[in-house]
Order: sequence, then structure tokens, then C-alpha cells
Amino acid sequence: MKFPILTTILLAPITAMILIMLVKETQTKLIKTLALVGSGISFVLSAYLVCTFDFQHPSFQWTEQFFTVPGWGIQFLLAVDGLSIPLLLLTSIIMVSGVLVTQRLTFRVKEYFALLLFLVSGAYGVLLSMDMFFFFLFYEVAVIPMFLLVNVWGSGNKVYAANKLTLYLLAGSALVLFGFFILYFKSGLYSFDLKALLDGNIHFDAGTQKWLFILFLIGFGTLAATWPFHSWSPDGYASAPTAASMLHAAVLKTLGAYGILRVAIPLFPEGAKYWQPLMLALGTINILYAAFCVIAQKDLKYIVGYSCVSHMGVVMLGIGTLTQTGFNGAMFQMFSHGIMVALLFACVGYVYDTKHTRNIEELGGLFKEMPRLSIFFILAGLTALGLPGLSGFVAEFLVIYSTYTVSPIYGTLALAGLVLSAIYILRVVKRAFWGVPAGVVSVGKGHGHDQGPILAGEDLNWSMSIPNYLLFSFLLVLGIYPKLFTDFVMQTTALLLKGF
Amino acid sequence: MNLNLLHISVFANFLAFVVIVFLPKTWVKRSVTVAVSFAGIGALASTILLFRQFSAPAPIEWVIPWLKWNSAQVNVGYYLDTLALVMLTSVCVISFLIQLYSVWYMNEDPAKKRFFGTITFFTWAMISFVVSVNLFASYLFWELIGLASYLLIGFWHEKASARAAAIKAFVMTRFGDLGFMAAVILLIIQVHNTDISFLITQAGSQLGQTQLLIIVGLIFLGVMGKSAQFPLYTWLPDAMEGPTPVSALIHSATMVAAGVFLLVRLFPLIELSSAGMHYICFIGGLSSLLTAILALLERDMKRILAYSTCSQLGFMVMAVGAGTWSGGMFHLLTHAFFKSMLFLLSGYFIFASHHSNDIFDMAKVPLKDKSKLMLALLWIGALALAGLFPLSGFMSKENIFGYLLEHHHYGIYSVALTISFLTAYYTSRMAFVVSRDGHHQMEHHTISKGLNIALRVPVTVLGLVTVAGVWVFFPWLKEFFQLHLELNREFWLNFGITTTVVLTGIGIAYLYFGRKTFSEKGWVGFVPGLDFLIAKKFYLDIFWNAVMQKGVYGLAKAGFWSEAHIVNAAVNNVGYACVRGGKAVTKLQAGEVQRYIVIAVLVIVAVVLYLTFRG
Amino acid sequence: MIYNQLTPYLLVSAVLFCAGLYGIIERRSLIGILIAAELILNAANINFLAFGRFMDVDKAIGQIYAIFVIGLAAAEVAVGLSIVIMIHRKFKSINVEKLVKLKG
Amino acid sequence: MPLSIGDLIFVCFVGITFAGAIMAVSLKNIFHNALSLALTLLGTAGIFVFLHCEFLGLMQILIYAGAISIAIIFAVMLSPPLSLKPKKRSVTKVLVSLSVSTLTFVTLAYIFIRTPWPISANADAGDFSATHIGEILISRYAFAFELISIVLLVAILGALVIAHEEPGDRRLDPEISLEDERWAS
Repeated sequence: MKFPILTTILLAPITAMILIMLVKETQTKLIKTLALVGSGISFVLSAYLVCTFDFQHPSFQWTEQFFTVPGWGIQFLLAVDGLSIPLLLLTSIIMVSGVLVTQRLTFRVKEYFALLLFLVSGAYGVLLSMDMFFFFLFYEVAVIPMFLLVNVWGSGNKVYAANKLTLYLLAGSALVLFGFFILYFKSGLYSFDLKALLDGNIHFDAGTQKWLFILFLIGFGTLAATWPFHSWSPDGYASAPTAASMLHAAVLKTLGAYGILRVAIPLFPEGAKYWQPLMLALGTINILYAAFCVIAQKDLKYIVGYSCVSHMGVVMLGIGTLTQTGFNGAMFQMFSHGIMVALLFACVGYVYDTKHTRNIEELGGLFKEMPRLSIFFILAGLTALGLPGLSGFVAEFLVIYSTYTVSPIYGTLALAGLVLSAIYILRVVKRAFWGVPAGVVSVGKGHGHDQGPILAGEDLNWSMSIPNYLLFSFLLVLGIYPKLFTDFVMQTTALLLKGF
Repeated sequence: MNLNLLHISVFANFLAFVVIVFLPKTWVKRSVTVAVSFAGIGALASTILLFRQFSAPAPIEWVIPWLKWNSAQVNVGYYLDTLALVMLTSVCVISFLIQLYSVWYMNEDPAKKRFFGTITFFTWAMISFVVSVNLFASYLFWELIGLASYLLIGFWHEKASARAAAIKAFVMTRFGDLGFMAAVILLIIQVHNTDISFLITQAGSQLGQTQLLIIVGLIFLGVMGKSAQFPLYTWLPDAMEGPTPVSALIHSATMVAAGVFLLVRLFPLIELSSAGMHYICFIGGLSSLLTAILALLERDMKRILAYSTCSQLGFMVMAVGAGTWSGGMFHLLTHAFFKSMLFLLSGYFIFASHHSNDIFDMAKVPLKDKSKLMLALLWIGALALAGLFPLSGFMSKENIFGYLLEHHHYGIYSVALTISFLTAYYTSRMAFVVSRDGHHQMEHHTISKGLNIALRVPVTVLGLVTVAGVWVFFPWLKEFFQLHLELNREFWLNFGITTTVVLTGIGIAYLYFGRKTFSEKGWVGFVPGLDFLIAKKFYLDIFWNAVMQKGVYGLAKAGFWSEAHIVNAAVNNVGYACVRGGKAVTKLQAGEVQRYIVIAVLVIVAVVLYLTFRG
Repeated sequence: MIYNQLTPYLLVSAVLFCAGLYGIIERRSLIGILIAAELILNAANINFLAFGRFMDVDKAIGQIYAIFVIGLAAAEVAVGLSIVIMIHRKFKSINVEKLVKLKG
Repeated sequence: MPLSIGDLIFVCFVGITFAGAIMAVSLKNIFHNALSLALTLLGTAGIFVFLHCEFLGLMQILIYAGAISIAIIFAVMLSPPLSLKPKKRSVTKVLVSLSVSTLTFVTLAYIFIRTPWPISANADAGDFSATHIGEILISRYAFAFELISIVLLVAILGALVIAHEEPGDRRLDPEISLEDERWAS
């Protein structure tokens, strides 16, 4: 029997979590090391998968099946294909950098890392399991720890944010669960096996497809922060501790879009066609509305949070085009956006830890005080505004291109979003990073517990900037040579359209 | 061999950029050395390439696939025909000279390393844009040029005005860039190929007239942003907030030149849309005229030069729109050299007048404190800009005039004459004022000796090119640009007219500024309403500010409001409704046993009654 | 012969039951509630015996049930009273309206 | 239908029962309630006799009226505060209780009257004797009988344990007390 790589990827963080829970609270070094090892194993393995992945082969690879629950149609089935493998890599990168970013945490270190690992194992589970039962199980596992992470280690209006985030996502997942049950019965398979469902040429009649598709669209769309179900996300990220907002914004949000691509599009082509105008409109509204919201924000984390919503609009738009290029663009955007937003959150988190304020009107001249950090922020910001040479541009280009093939009006509106993103990113850079250092280390309202002592003006040191280098290298490499990425998803996205 | 030379000239600057990025923070001097020497190598390589490749029959093409999707493929690589080669060489050389000059200019700036890093990056982006094989790849570098100019304009980011100018430049050019991007996308959709060689030979025949007009309009939108055409030119005067070498670079061979170069590059495609050509010509003429008028009263030397750049760019665009790509391109080339020289000189004069940009402050400085060489070069540059024989500006302008006359575009010809007159007037006004002998004694400060070479060499070289360059290369240029400079009757007629106009302009400037007494406004004060319009800058700045403040920020506030009062309020009210409902239901579970019993009994009674009466 | 029909007994038991119910709902005192509960148990007993007499069953069965009920009632009262005393000792009150920890 | 002597006596017993029941729930003084309960139990014992269950009637008087109600009365009397007059009763509560119990009564009465009970023709022919009860109790219902014995035993022990006052009782659960104003209001 071959080595069960996928299971190891899934189990490594869980094992690390269990080990961490066995360790004494005071041994923070050991805890951090364990967390790093746990997430590192997953990272190395998913990198190995990426390297050995046969991207000419459109369907599932590395299938692993461990047990089935006979009679219930439940089985523990893991597999990857071109859709999940980039996101798998993304998750592991973000997790490793999230752990590395959280060096200065002193408050309840043990529980923090345990929850973080639990969260990420949920994300791995969603990406890997090809069984709707486990898909949903891990989906919930990924949602719940965030509640505690925000509530205990958060800052600002954290109770409100945590409640809002959790309730919103649970409401969305309730729709998804409902949809899964309907699939279970309506497909006639009486099985939760997603792979069989996808491979099985099951055809639903047009009416069913229409309402099932909208069900999944709203359910997964809530997690993907689709307007008007987005408002959990800026609040949640503004309050969450750094690593949690990195993981959540980068990985969990993309899980929503992944769900749409994985389940809704291939199973309900008629429904997708029927709701295409809605998806295009929602995507465009997402882009523009959130971009306008960012321009009015003052809190750095809100700025990143809303820009994240705006970028998810690009993903939605790409999916809404129902073209292969659009799907490629959406996948590209998920990956690049994930890395970028994680980098932004890492920088913002560092600024907040150091200056104890995130209000851009109180900040200023960060470039003089912390040049290295500022450069990372600016580079990530440039990715956000779609600068060529960085990965965000390719994603947005692919999506906008495919939107033009479908509807030039939406394409033009999405292009306008690029101007807005330039405005808001440069506004932040201008207010917070350029200029003369404000010198005021004012303590904002609502402390989080993740604040160390005041470290005025200290730049990132080498070890702290490792995750930033890691994240940025992906932005750069994919921006310079995007073929690396598109080759991976090409075959699978073509397969998504076979029902059309 | 030629390909290797091309590699060297393209990547020399990029290599310098990478090296500077990875140099330790404290190695400031070394980073300057790296930048200048690499740029020098690039300039040398490109010059050799110019000589080797100029009359070569086939362009150099070198392609690697970059991104592929089902219907199209995008390549990156080189497409180096003579047009690109000429541009490449001028960019490399001018950039090298400006970097050399920066060694003097930025001597005391602590952030030199950042400066040289960015400027090498800027040069690389421009060079790559020029030699790009594919329109999509051009777009990539087009944006990078925008980024680099943003970073350079905002180089002194401690100044609020510099920050604002940088953002303004980036956002306004980006607005235009998106037109370019849309055009690229439409081209990919329509003809599935954006290779330059394909576009300029075959693409036109595959496009309908309307499609062509849309695409040309969109591309020109990009040009309007980058090359500062009406109504998007307002960023360019503000861009003077950057260090002077940056202004020199932006205004001559990079950034703004990119727009005109793009028009020239795609001329065979654009030419097919006559409506598009009319539009381009109109916008070019309008911007040229407006910005020339704006320069009439300007006191800031750098801003005068900036307006003159706008005006000259408009002139080139107008020429291209009128149908002569060679006229636009040739003027772009000559303009690049003398305009960069003028900017470099302005840096010197600003320095000499103790960091005042005002030309009337420069007039106060005694003549003995101004270097004779610099004054001479200033006059050469000014007269070249005015278009006086035998300087390079004369040649390129004369070429355009000749074309216009030959093709009977008399309307455009008269507009061009007006512009020429205005240009002659304001440039010589500037030169007259700057070279006045003032009596204002200031403490003497010396420019350090060793660096003097870094100051003198670049301006002198540029001055030499301005004076003699065109004549040295005349046969080649004439052949390549198909110059309209045959010594026939039309030529002499044209020569007479233009020289008269230019001399009139210079003469009027002398009347007001060259003599012992002088007025500040000159004749403009006598034209009713004109100085008011100039002071208001034709309301364009006000308009764009309103778009930004009222439009974008207004919408942002509206979005924020709706986020708080509609989206969030809806969510919160759902939450509150749940809480209220929960509170209402908890009344039933208040812990009072007797209430439970009442409810239980009532329910049992109800069930019993139901069961009794059911059937 | 009212006493030889089933319905009167049942009605009597219903009245007892409802009186007990009233007591349970209305009384504030725990002991009052205990007393009301005894009424209900008695109503049940009457029903057992009445059905035992008038239905076609072994005549002992209704009585045996009644005996069990009486036994349980005894146990209930014993435990109930001790709880009442305990509560009184701790809370200084046996008013059920005050013995509320749940807050709606 | 003429009323026989038996009827009169039956009505008397029913009246006693009703009067006791109503007093047991309506009087304010808890001591009076307990006494009224004893009265009801006595009336019920009479009704039992009419049901041919003389043995049960006896048991009722012995156990219920004799032991249980006495236990209640003792409890009331032994702990003085329990006999204190409670506060005025609230009108709404009375109305609610009255309406609920009336509704229940109407429902029950309707069902009792309407239902065609399967009354056996020779209802009084069976063996009502205590001997028979005893036989069945220790044969067919032996297990239940044992069980109820255990229940009683446990109840007695439990009552003892619960009511036994430990010296440190208050200290164990200090926050549950009416003095604590957090929940007294």
C-alpha cells in the first residue's frame, strides 16, 4: 500500500493539536515548535503533491479510501484534483506563515495554537474529502474555532464580530447541508459520495437545478462573502487575531468559492446558466461596492477586510462567466488573493502589535520607521491593485477578459474596480506609510490580548519577515510566470464545463 | 550577437535594480556606482546595437510563451525593428545621462539607494515596453512604468504635495491604462493575437470599422493618460514634485514618451480608422494649445517645462493624428534630448537660486554666479524647443509643418503655427528671465568640484546632440523617417513662415523680458479674461478634484453609509429579532413551576379535546 | 341509585382532580402544593376503584393499584416534606414564586 | 328517580369530600389546609366503601388520614415559619388557576359523561375481599409489592438524609440564598 499522503496532510495538524494540548501551558517554545512542525509537515507534503501532480490528468488523483458506513452512504474518501490542489498548497502556506507570524503571542498560547490547528485541519478536510458528509463535517470544523479565536484573542468589538461571523457562516452552511441532503435523495444514489455524484452523469431536471443552484450559491456564497451576505467578513477580520484572520480570509473564504466550483457548477449546469446574470451582477456589485466601502474606511484591518470582499467579487465574477478562462481566473484569483490578503494581514497585525493603533489617521511615516514591513505591505497592496508582474494582475486580467467575452458592460465595470482599488491602496500607503512618522503611540480602544509591550518603531527582523518573504515569493513567481499555475487547473476547469 | 547586445541593453538596468535591492542598507555609494555603471553599459550596448542593426533588413524577434488559455496565447519577448531600436537607444542613453547627473543632484540625499533602485527599474520598464513583442506584454510594462513614476514622483514622500502628486499621477494614468487594457482584451477576443507584428500587418483587415474605432479610442485613452493629453494632463505639472532628474526622465524619454511611442508603434492599425485619427488629431491639438497657453504666465521653471512638455506631446499626437507617424516620432526623439537637457539645467538653476523654482528669483541672481556654459545650453535648449534653425527642434517641427503643408491640412497647420508661436514666446521668456543679471546678493555656495563632472557631462552631451546630432545622422534619419525636407519651393515657403513666427515670438518675449525693465505678465495681461482662465487652469483641476472628492469619495461615503445603515442594519435587526423572540419565549421558561404546569395542562387538555373531537 | 353508576364517581374524582390542580397552580406555599397533590392522588384512587368495580376485571386489581398509590403517596409526602424543610432552611422561604433561579 | 337512603349518605360523603377539597386549596392558613385535607380523605374513604372497597377505605383512614395528613400537620406545626400566613393572593393567579381547572373539569366531565363505558352487567359479583387482594398482591404483583416496599424504605431514609441539618450547610452553598439580591428581585 502506498503512503497515505492526503491522510497525513489532514492528520498532521490534528496530531500536533493533540500533542499541544498535552503540553504544559508554560512551555510556549515547545508549543510553537509543535505547531510549526505540524503545519510544516502538511506544507511539505502538499508541496510534494504539487510537484508530482499529473496536471494533464483532469480527474481525481491520489484517491484514498479508509472506511465506509454501509447503508448510510457515507465513506471517508480523500482525493485531489486540479481544483483542490492549488488551494491545498495555499492553505498550507498560509498556515505555516500564520504560525510564524504569531511569534510574539503570550496570552493563552496553548489554546491559541490548538484552535488554529483545528481550524486548518477543517480546511484541509474540506479540500480533500470527496464525500459530502465529511465535506460538511470539516466545513463546520473550519467554522467553529474562529468563534473562540475571535472572542478570546480578538480586539475591538470582538464579541459582536465573533457572533456575527459564526452565525452567518452557520446559516450559510445550513443551506449547504440542506442541499446535500437533497442531493442525497434526489440523485437516486442514496450516497454522500461526491466523486460518484460528479462522475455519475446524473442529470437533474431544469427546475430542480435552478433552485438547487441558488441554494448552493447562497450557502457557499455566504462563506465567500458575496454581497449582500458579506458583512460578517470585515467585522470578523477586524477583530480576529492576525493568524486567524490570515487563515480565514485566505482559506475559508476561498472554500466558499471552491464549493460553488466543486458542487454547484458541474452538477447544475442548467441552473448555472439560469442564474448567470445574477452571479455576474453580484460579482460586479461585490467589486465596486466593497471598493467604495474601503475608500471610506480608516481602520487598516477594515481596509484589508473590505478589499478582501472586493477581491472575492472577482472570483464570483469569474465563476459567473461560466467559461473556462473565467474559472481559471477565479482559481488564480483565489490563490493569489489568499496569499496577498494573508500578507496584508500579517503586515497590519505587526503594525497593530507595535503601534497599538490601526487608525490610518493616527499612523504615518511607517516607511521611515519600518521600511521592510512597509515594503511588504506596499508590494501586497500593489498586488491588490492589479499591478502587472504580481499575481493579482493575471487573475484579474483572466477574469475581466472572460467577462468581456460574456458581457462587455460588466467587464467595463470590473475594470473600473481596478481604478478604485488603486485609489484605496494608494490612499492607505499615503496616509499610513508615507510622510513623517507620527510619533504618537496612542493606545486605541479595545485591546486584544495579543498585544505585547509597546515596541515603538521596531522594524521586522529577519526571522519575523520569513513568512512575508515566503508569501511574497509566491505573488512574484506567479505574477512573472503564471503558466505554472494555469497549467494545473486547466484540465479540471475544462471538465467542469462538460455539462454545458 | 545583436540579440546578446539587446539582452544587455534591456537587462543592464534591471540587473542594477536587482543588485541595488539586495545590497545592504548602508552601501549607499556602491549602489550609486552600480546604477550608473550598469546604465552606462546598457547605453553603450544599445548604441553599438544601433549602429549594427539600424539598416538590418529583418527585425530581431525573440519570443517565450507567457500565458495561454483556450482561445489565445500571450507571449513576452523582443520585437526590435528600427523604430523600437531608435527609441531603445535614446531611452538608454538619456537614462544613463540622467543617472549620471543624479550623482550630482542627489549627492546629499540620504535615500539615494532607493532613488537609484527605482530609477533603474523605471528605465528597465520603459525599455522593455519599447522592445516588447506583444501588445499585452507592452501593457504589463506600461503599468510598471506608471508604478515607477509613482514611486519617483512621490520620492520625497515627507512632502504632502509630493504624496498627492504621486497618487494623482498614478490614478489618472491608471484611468487611461484601463482603456488600454480593455483594448487589449477586445483585440484578443476579436483577432486572438496581440503580437505587434501581427497587429500592424494583418489585424486591421479582420476588424470592422466600428470595432476598430472602439479599439483605437480605447488605446488612445491609455495614451491620453500616459502622454498627458486633454483632459487627463493635469497630473503632469504636479509631477514636478519629484526630484529634477525624475522630471527630466519622465518628460523626455520615458513615461510620457510611452504614449506617443505606442501611437506610432500601432500606427498602421490606427491609421485604418479615419474617425479615430480625427479624434486623435483634435485632442492632440487641443491639449497642445491649452497647455501652451497655461505656460505663458507660469513662474515656476519646472512647471513651464512641464507645460511645454504637454504642449509638445500634444503637438506630436496631433501630427500622428494628421497622418505622419514619422513626424510625431522624430519630434519625440529630438524633444527627448533637449527637454531632458532643459530639465537638468533647471535643476542647476534652482540650485543656483537657492532652491527656488521661480524664474524671477533666478533673475535676481547676479550673472556672474550663473555658469556660462549652463546659460548657453539653456539658450540652445530653449531655441531648440522654439524650433529655430539649425537646432534639432527645428528639424523635427519643420518636418511636421512640411507634411501638413504638403497634404493641405491648412487648419492644422495654422493651429500648429499658433502653438509654435506660443512656444517660442514662453520658452524665450523663460530663457530671457533666467539669464538676467540680478543684483540680489546671496551668500556664495559652491558646487563641489568632483561632482561637477557629473553635472557638466550629461548636459553638455545632450546639448551637443541637440545642436549636431540631427545633422550627423541626417542621411539615416531622412531615410528612415522619410523626412519632408526636400529643398524645394514648399520647403522654403514653409521655412520662411515658421521662422518668422518663431522669431516673432522671441522678439515679443525680448520686448517684455529682454530689456532693462520688464513686466511679469507680458502681453498676456492685455488679453481680457486670459490671465483669469490661466489662473483657473481652464477649470480642469477643479473638475478632476470634484470628480475625486464629490464623485469617488461621495460614493465611498454612500457605500459606507449603506453598509452601516442597510446591510449591517438588516443583519443586526435579524439578530435583534432573534434575541427579542428568544426573550419572549424565555418568559415561558422563567423557572416558575406553576406556569409550566398551567402550560402543560392546557396543552394536555388541548390534545385530549383534539383527540376527542377528531372523529 | 346514584352510587351504583360509574359516572358520578368519575365526576367526583374530576372535581377532586380539578381542586388539586387549582391548588397546585395557585398556591404559593410548597406545603400547599403538596396538599393539592394529595387531592389529585385521591382523585386517581377513586377512579381506580370505580373502574375496578364497574368494569369486567378482577376486583382486586383496582384496589391493588390504589394501595400502591397510597404507598407512593406516603413516600412522596415523606420525601416532599423533608425537601420542603430543607428548602426552607436554605432559602428562608417556601414560596415557589421566589424559588426561581432561571431568569427569563 | 327517587333518592334512596343510600343515595343520601353517598351525597353526604361526596359533600364532605368536596368541602374538604375546596377548603384544602382555598383557605389561607396552611394548618387549616392540612386539616381540610384530612377531612377530604375521610370523605373519600366513605366513597371507597360505596365502591365495595371497605378494606381500602380502612387503609385510607389509617394511612392517609391517619399518617400522611398527620405528617403534614406535624411538619407545619414543627417548623413555625411554615404556618405563618402567606401574603395576599394575587387575583390574576387565582383567575388563571380557576379558569384552567374549570376548563380541565369541563373537559373531563364531558369525556366522562359522553364516553359509553363498557360496564359489565354483573359488576358487583366479583370478589372484593381483602383475602383476595392479599392473594393477588403476593402472587401476581409480588415484584411490584417488593418494589413499593423498597421505595418506601428509600423514601424514609432519603427524607432523613435530606432533612438532616449539617452544621456546615450554609457554607457549602452560600450564593443560593434569598439575601443575595442578584436573584431575589
